[in-house]
Amino acid sequence: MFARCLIVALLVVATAAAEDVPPDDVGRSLTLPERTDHWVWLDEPLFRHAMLFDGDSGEVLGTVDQLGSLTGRHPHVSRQRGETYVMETFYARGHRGERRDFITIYDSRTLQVIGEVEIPPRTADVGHGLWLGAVLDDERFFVVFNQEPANSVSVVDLESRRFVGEITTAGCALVYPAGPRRFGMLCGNGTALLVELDEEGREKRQATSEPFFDVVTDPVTEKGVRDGDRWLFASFEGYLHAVDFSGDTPKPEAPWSLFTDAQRADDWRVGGLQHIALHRPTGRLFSVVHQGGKGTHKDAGSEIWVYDLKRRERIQVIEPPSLLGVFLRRITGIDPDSWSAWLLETLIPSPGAHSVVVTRDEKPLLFVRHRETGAAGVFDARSGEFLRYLEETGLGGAAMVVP
Amino acid sequence: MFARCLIVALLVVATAAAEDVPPDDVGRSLTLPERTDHWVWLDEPLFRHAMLFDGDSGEVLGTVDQLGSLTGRHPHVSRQRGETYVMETFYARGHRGERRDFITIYDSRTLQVIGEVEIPPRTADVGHGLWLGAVLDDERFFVVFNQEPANSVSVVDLESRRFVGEITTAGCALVYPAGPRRFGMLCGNGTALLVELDEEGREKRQATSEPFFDVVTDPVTEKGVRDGDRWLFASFEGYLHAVDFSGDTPKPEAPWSLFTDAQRADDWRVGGLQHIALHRPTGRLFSVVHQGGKGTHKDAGSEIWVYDLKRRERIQVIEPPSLLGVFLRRITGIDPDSWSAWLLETLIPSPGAHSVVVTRDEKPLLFVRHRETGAAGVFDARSGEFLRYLEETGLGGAAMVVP
Amino acid sequence: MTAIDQWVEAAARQMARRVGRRGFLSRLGRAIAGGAIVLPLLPVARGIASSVPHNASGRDPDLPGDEGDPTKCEYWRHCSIDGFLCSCCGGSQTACPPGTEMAPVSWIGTCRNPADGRDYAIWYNDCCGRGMCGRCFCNRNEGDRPIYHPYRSNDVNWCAGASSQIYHCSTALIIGLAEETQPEK
Amino acid sequence: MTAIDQWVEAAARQMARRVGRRGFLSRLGRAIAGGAIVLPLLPVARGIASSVPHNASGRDPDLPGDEGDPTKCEYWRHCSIDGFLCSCCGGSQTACPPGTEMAPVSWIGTCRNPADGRDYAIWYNDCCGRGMCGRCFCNRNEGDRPIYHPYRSNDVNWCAGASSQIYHCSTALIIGLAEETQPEK
Repeated sequence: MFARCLIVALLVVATAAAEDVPPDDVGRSLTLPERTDHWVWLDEPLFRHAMLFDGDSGEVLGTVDQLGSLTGRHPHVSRQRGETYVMETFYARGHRGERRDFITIYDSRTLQVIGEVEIPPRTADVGHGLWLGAVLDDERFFVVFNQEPANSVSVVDLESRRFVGEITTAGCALVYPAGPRRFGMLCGNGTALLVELDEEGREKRQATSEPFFDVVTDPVTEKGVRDGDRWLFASFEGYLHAVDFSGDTPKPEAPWSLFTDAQRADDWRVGGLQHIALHRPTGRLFSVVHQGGKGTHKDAGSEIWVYDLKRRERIQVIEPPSLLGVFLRRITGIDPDSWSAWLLETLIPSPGAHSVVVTRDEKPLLFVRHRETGAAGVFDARSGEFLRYLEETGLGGAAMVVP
Repeated sequence: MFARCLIVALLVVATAAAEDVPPDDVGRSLTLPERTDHWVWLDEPLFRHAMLFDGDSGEVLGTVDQLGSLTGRHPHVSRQRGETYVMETFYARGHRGERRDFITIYDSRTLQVIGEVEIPPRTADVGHGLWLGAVLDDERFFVVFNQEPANSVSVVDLESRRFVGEITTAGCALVYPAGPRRFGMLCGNGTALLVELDEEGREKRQATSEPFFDVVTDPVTEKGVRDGDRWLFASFEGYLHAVDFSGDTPKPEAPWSLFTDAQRADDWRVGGLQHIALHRPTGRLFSVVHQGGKGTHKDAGSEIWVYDLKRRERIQVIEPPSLLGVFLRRITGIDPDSWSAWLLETLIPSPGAHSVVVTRDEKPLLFVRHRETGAAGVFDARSGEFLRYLEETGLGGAAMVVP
Repeated sequence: MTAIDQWVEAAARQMARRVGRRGFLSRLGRAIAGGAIVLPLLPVARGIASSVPHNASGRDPDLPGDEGDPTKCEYWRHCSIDGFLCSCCGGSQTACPPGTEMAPVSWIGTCRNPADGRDYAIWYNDCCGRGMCGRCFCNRNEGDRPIYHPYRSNDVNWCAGASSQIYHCSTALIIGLAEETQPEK
Repeated sequence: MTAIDQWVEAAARQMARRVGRRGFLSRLGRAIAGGAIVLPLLPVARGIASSVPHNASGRDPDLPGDEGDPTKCEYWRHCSIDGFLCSCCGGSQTACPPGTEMAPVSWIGTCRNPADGRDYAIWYNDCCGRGMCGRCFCNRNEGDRPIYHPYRSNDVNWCAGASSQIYHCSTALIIGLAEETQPEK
């Protein structure tokens, strides 16, 4: 019977002469190229994975899976360890049976799974996927926000690859890294919480700030951006708060308005999903804005306003491209140069964008993304010039991470 | 602290007076209504489930999950037992780790999982999802086609809910039920295989037909339809074969041409996915056809030709509606009555349809479906009149099952 | 104590009976020890759900006046919903689709009923244990707050407490009249 | 025996060495006992894969002439492919994306290379162990046959033999010159 295999081969394959294309090697898998500053991970909740794009070429470099939650829990990266982490939830029978949660550890270069750490099966599952987990500053500990619905934080030691313990965090949510052994949280009473760990990753102390916002009348969104020891949070009504986590207790700073009175009268409003981004070297804040009433704080933005943080003023306006057009063009398979493609992109009104992230380097790229389609585009973050689309990003998703 | 719960309630809820809308009961789940003849299950490989639609109202009645395979393995139904079966594959870590396969058993009325039977982890995974499993005629045994890549068939006793055993099936694939203890298969040498089981579900005998088609020059597609003891298969070149499985060995009948010489000269060709359907009471065969060359046997059809099986002639032509238009309208959220919707449906050329199924009753419905979008429409199968779309069928999928 | 307080307390007691004193107290204890905001507990125990006959339209015939269409995002009860409408998934605005389980906790909205002009408190209970329904996606955020204010946050997967935390679709149940008016209307 | 026969035999021997005599023979034995058509076995053992540096373009610089763009469905090697092109997923037309594993069995096509006008036998090896890539879906069926003729069937999930049978994307490897011409061209 094994001879039959040879016969199969005989039927279709003749001897290869020297001048022909040589047979390919089989069984090869690529590794990632050298990391550049222009990479970005894009979550895709329907395909249940995150894809790594090169912002310069627009090409995909690789994928990690992410199963078991409502929407993506995006990858987290330790550059020092050369590892990438994904929080995952598995059920014994797909969507049923016993639940188990893990931190899955990937080699950042090969994207092979090289380890896992089991954690309590209460990892928070939140639509926006942001700040549900974090690698702390010296990349020794990984913290996971739990919501069951009682809140707590699980700590994982990345060096020994083991679960250290769980810290109860009174009415506070999310994890904002603020040092090698400290992270911040936002609380339901309008305060910020600082949690400090000891060298073993166990709770050392907690400290609560003065209340600095009103949860009902003008809450800050959870989509904060880090500025060194400080975290910046925008409020629903467009005030930028900062909290300094470097001291013994979190220190809120006086907020300032992202809108002039005239802009506010015109109903300009912050909002979207990952709706603010910070480029620290130039002190520029990117903010997704739209015109709308209260309750529209998750709507897509029609514009991206760029602020000089020092001068506290708007210095630029960027208009997102029509991300729906490129999405429809790809899923319908219409030729990009065709008359139909042009009509499609022209006819369908631009849906705006929900998310922005910016790379950390001196020639930064700005990535923008639309939640319902997952479509994304790339801008030169300095000039505001539109560079390219990231094509076929999937069918949905808004979160982006610069690794 | 429990008092806080009451305070929360106090903040938002006042006493309900008699004339107000009364509080709703909580924790209720519906059961399915009485089965009608116009139900259809639609596979959705991206959402990894199958949805039950009512063809008369166009409404969704329920969902069963289906995880772990390339594309849907659609539900199978035992009316007698009131049970619905789904072949599932689970990995210990989502897409990694140990693989285990099961037949998941649902109560057909509540769609609750009421049991499972573990089977060898080699269930075939095939893009089209058709005839990979079957309930045999008296609904005692369920058979599963395995491909690892060696072919075999697993037998499950639905009465005792246990795995009976595995039958090796020499170079033959798929399972076509043909009696309480018998099923057919198609083989790589152009023959059909009959497998008979004993009362315990163990292999009793196998019998092979004479070769009746050429696998290379004009193979029959796997998308057969059952006509009592016979199965009908269309060949790539448009000849309708029948195999009678009621005797000791499968008996192929002489094929007849679905196309006239003129039609064949005009490149008319059968094809799609679930591309033929049979309404037994009227002896009508529905066949998805298009114009195209060799190698286009999975392309969408531009028309559905209706044949009178007795007279062996075409009696009607049905044109599928533009399934891409309705798909795009729903995913873009455009108002169906708007100018944009009209333009969209008009501008985008109709992509045709890949699949057809017909209900078994005296007032049959014909369901048509487009593979890349999953979009579906409903016709009166007698008059050929288009009745409605099945809206939001998902984002892909072609297989349909009338339970 | 108002009627609703008594109802909430009775609900908690009923739930305690169903899941057994130990299970209930340990869950409650965890919530209290965690210092979290304790969420309203519905009288639904883990894995126990009543099955009711299917009502094809998804409409509640007992409701007075013209409530509108519960399969539409614009339907009044959906003012703070985020997810797939169970009315489009084989359930209704008040009941889960066949085979799914209503979670015992939820977030709360306040929406104005156009039929009687009154504001009602709405519980958006998720139906769980089967993958995303995928139909009638609806996201309205009137009154929605960030997840540190969880019982007002529609971004949370509210399948906590169900036997599986896999999200399928969302319902919109009336708790009673609201004292506050619909926010951000 | 032709050179390719020797190569296939050598490949089988090499594989046997890698997975150990017992494992290999048991797999081969199962295939033979099953009476199935034995599929060409590539010299890749379960879970063993070589990692090679990334070649960003996905193009093979050693190929003569203008081969075209392997990220396009129209690319010549894709004449019988059905799936997501690995060239669009972080791999290339001959190598799997990072972290995925090439399955040791595959289906076969025969495609004409426009660069030299010759017909080549192509192995469409699937890359496995991660969910669907979702990019550059391509379905061409020139020479495709139903699944009872498996080594010519692109509808089969060809992740059999890999450590996980979850399908990610498809490659298109040259085996050598084909004796038959590209069918159904």
